[in-house]
Amino acid sequence: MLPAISKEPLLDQCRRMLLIRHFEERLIGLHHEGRFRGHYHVYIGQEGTGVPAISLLRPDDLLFSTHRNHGHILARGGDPGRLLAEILGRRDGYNRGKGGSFHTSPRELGFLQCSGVVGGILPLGAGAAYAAKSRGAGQIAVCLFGDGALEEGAIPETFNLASLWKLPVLFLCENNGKYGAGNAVGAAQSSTMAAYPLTDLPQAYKIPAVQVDGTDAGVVHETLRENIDAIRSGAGPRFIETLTVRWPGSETNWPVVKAPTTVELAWDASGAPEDVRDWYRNSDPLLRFMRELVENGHVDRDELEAINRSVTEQISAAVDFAFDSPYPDLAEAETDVFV
Amino acid sequence: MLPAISKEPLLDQCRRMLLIRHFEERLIGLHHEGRFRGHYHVYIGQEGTGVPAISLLRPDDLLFSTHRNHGHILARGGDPGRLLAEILGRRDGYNRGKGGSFHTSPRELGFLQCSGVVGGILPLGAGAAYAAKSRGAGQIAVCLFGDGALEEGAIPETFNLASLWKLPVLFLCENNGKYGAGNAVGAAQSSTMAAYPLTDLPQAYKIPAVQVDGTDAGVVHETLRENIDAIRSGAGPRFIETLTVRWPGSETNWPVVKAPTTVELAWDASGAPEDVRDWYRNSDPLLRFMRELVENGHVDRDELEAINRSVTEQISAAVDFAFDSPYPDLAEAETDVFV
Amino acid sequence: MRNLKYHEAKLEALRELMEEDERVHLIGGTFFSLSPHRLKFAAIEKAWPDRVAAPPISELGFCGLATGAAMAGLRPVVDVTTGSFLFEAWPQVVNEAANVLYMSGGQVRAPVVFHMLHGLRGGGAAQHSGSPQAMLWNCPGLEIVLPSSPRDVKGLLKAAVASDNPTVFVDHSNLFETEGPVPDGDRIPLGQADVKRPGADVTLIATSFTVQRALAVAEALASDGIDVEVVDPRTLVPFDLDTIMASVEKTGRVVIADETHQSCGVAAEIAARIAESGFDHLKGPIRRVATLDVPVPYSQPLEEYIGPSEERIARAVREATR
Amino acid sequence: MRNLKYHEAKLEALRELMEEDERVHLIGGTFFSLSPHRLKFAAIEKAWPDRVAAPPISELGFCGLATGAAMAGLRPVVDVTTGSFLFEAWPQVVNEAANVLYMSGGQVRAPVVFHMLHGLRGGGAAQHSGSPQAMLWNCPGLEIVLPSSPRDVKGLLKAAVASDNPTVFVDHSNLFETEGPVPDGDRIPLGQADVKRPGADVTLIATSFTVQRALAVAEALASDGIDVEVVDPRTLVPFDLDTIMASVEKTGRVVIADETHQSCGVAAEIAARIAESGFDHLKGPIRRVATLDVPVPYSQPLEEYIGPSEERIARAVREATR
Ligand SMILES: Cc1ncc(C[n+]2csc(CCOP(=O)(O)OP(=O)(O)O)c2C)c(N)n1
Ligand SMILES: Cc1ncc(C[n+]2csc(CCOP(=O)(O)OP(=O)(O)O)c2C)c(N)n1
Ligand SMILES: [Mg+2]
Ligand SMILES: [Mg+2]
Repeated sequence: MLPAISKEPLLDQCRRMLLIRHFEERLIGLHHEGRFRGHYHVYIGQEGTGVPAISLLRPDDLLFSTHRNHGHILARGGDPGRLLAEILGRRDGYNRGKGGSFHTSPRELGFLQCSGVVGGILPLGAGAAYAAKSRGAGQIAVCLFGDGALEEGAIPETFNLASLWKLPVLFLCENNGKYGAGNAVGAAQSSTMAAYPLTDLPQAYKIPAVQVDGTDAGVVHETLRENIDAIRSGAGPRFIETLTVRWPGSETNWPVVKAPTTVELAWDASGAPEDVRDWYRNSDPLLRFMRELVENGHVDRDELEAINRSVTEQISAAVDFAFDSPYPDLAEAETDVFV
Repeated sequence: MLPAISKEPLLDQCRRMLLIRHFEERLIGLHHEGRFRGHYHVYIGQEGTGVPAISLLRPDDLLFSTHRNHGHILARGGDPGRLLAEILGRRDGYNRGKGGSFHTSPRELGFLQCSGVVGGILPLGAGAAYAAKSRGAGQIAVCLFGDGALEEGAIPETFNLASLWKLPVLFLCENNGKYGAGNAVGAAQSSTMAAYPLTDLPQAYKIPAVQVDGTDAGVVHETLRENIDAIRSGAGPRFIETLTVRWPGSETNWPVVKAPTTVELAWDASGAPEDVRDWYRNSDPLLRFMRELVENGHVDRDELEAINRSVTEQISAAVDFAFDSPYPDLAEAETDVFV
Repeated sequence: MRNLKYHEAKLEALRELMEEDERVHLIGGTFFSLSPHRLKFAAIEKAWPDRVAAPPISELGFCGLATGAAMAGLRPVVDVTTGSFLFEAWPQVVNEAANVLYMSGGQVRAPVVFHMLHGLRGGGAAQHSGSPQAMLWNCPGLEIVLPSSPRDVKGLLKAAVASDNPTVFVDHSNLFETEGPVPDGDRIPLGQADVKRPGADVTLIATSFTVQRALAVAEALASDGIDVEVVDPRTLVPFDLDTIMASVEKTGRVVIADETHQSCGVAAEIAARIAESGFDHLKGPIRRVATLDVPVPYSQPLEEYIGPSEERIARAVREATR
Repeated sequence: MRNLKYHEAKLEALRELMEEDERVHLIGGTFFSLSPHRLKFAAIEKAWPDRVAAPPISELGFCGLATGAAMAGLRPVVDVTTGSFLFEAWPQVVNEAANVLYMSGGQVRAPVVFHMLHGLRGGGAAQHSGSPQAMLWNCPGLEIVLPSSPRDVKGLLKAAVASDNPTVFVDHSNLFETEGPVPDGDRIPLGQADVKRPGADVTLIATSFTVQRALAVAEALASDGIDVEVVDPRTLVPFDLDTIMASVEKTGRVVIADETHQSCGVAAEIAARIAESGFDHLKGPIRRVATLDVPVPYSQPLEEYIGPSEERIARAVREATR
């Protein structure tokens, strides 16, 4: 279903999902062309979580993300040019080239840390919530992380602290391992986690926890709206797990685009290679969102094409911007160690 | 109730409980006399867990304990003289004086590590169980630890590993915080743990977990017998929590004996100071054990007095032995860093 | 100027910090370890119940929490009790707090203070005697503070909290009863070494509790005609090499006494810096008096043997001036 | 003697270890990082499915598990991927594994090997480029091994597993394509430095991947008439000071090139030891070429700038011989 909001914000969400998708597909292309080095992770297939979830936040809310942060930054209104510049290690990147893909973290959008250490942000997010609570202005902290993070001991420690101190923090777990390789359906979400469903773990700490379909932006939106309201009003932490099927392009360590996203693809996936067709038909939150927009009469396919075109143009401009940005001066290597 | 075993082993258990009790009471006295330095923790009030539990182990089982380890060592048949010598930092201590109270760890009794780091032994115990499993001879590993350990992230990580890999490890949690200061009855066992009952945490990881009354040696014995059998036969890890009321003498950082233990005390606690009388009447596992031995006709009070006397004599000899032991040579400071 | 005991000066600093800045929160409260002075801390808990939190035994979680709170605008002082337990929080300290300013390209600050008591304390054995400051000096992004007198503990604690950087405050319980003058004033800027005793013959650099031992050795050797200058860096990061080099240029002889283990310890780094910048001034090898490279033994004579005792310091100073 | 690539020699060592001793278990399997060679490791997993375990993302838990398994009689080799992630396991490594033999008075051994890839690897940034060996050298009780050639990686890995002590095996992915002779033979005893290139003018001590850079610099400077002796300690603990001092006595000039951060880094300790034992042989200050004291930047030119580059090493050698 679609989020229960009016047409303009719906189209805005669609636009952001497309922006994320095209950004990542382009990024993969640039990497294959050898135009940047370093490891990176893409958000494709999880747009149905990040976009509706982040749309519900206030400007003063505080965000923490992981190595899989590009989508969160763009969902929050980040500039794809500055994001890409950071991934390229350029001076105009959000972190002036010092952070790179994993750590791009625009403070002006409320991001305090994107950590490449699995689980690293959860204690930090609880701390930001501690600060928010001490100010008492309804501000909340949000931790966006993957299912794997629950395997780190920092997480149960954080659940305990957040629960005991009723901290205003949203734990948003993006479980991209549904039907993951080697896992029986209904068995462990991750082959290396005995606590399943994952919601059992926060619940053991008396943190209300819900599992939802992460390909259904409407359900994500509705669930998060309720829970964010609760957190803001002082009810303490909440844990939401959104389940998505891992995008087949990211099954190896180095992503590959097997079927470039088009508006067309939402209605006809026959052009996609057979082994990935099912994913685009049944598990892609963006294509589903576009179909629902049309089915519900908000737009027709031509209008979607127009949005899509403007997004791809925006990406092209971003790519030019990023590559035009120079590397930082060498002197930059020795600044920012201390204030 | 009493453990469902015959008279001789019952009396042996009684003897070991008395040995622990008198050892600790004497130790406290020695500390008050300024005869040794360093911090230490006593096991008084938990004898109803350690003695029956450890009686069920095989000689080749592997044990891990914490800062509160004296009782476990004596329950396993440790020599009180060598234990005390270690606490005094003497050459004849189990660890040649290098470990001290927290770390006394007799390898010959199967102890591999007593760690002063809260939670530190759980990963180690799972590892010993991993080794035991690879040998496949029914050997198990046992971790003896306090309720506070569950607050450390190492513990959930270990639960996950032990559960996924079906390791033959017994997690024996001695919760000495029942009715602890500041905790409402039925609320969190520890004021700093949101997951309660504590068994909720291992259960989230699909580890069968049971909570029992730690002042009732019979229940402890029965529960552990079943669970140890299960672990040995390959059923994977088990978690048992034994609940005891913290001995009032150890409420401060430096323990105080307010009512020295006698056989008499089991039947008449009126001689104990008023503020601690209730503990000796209702929460002392040793006094209860002695009463049940008499009630069940295994012994009369005179026989208990005789056992008690022989234990106190044993302690006196141990004290002499320990104080006669010299400090290690200074050259010892530089050995055992590497094999 | 008032004379205060070290524990009094420390308590005063904590109280003033709470009074002066409501962004200061205390997470954990064993600033006075098991000493009787811990009871005095209760008054602070009572006066500011909303700003003193008693966390679970989750050093990793609550050090990270304090760091996140700092990133979001507070000035938390978090207590991990013993230096050995900072290891529990290592990922949050060295991977998150130390890196955030740099990684973010200067966007995000984490003005958190990590407090602990380090070192040989009498029976702490291998797992309660940790001195993590040498390891931390190898991790850029953390300020490291080592007070050694009543004046320093007050002035440096206030400066550590005022600093916009993450700071590790490494205290020593053997100092608690030390008495000394404490000005009414204020912060001691981080990065200023202190000549604790002027002297002409040899530069004895010492840190933390070892400063007190160094001073005792200096007094004792004075009667033998050896005039020892005792220099206390007070902070390792930032490090005041100038004050130290001024002393080395004068004396040409250096002994460094410090309680971290010898290999890659604090004394190693100070020695390497002096040998780099002051090679031509040196009249002989730099001598290190560090904790021997063995885990800390429990037994009293062994523990005393491995530490930077007055005897070992005196021997090194005599050798250096021979 | 056969010529092998580094990754081939490493794989061969792993295979032989599995074949020769059934107490060897592998916990974790990213011995070859993200490199294509990781696929070859699959054959080992297939051959010994019961002795290769894929743990959850729980470095603290599984490093402790490996340590406990070692205490109970196995010889586990546990992989934590990146040096930065060893920090997650810090309490088990420095508080448990390092202390158990000593604390137990010699009763309990923990022959575990902790494996990781350290250092500047091209885009690893602040949280994936850790080099924990300097911090670990400050923790007595751990052996530390740093291979730099195909022969060394094979011989030292086999020796690390054979050792009865806990050993940290710190590898570098930039070495994988290095080619060199590998004898059929066996272990290289821990504690033997290796003169990787003899020379008369200056002693250039280097570790891990930096050895390869040092050799390149030595070749380049040879044409300028500077005859550089490159010495690789190969293990920090145990440390072979004799071989190094023999070189220093010959040359009188020392440069130390190493990828740990400068302060309290590996170069600091080596410098301090040489300055202590060899002061009279030194003709000038010991020069350190270490990673600058800043978190590791992502951007390529900045990352190259802060590391011990050939350019920086060459400059230091020239200065030392001037
Ligand atoms: C502490 C730590 N250990 C290991 C890694 C290596 N690593 C990077 S991503 C990843 C998987 C994380 O899974 P999940 O949290 O589900 O995130 P996803 O990549 O699926 O979004 C791992 C193990 C790491 N970055 N940090
Ligand atoms: C990692 C760590 N943090 C803090 C401490 C200090 N400490 C010693 S005992 C203890 C309480 C432990 O409680 P519990 O596990 O219930 O054991 P009990 O003493 O009640 O038997 C604490 C916090 C420690 N030893 N280790
Ligand atoms: Mg995932
Ligand atoms: Mg307890």
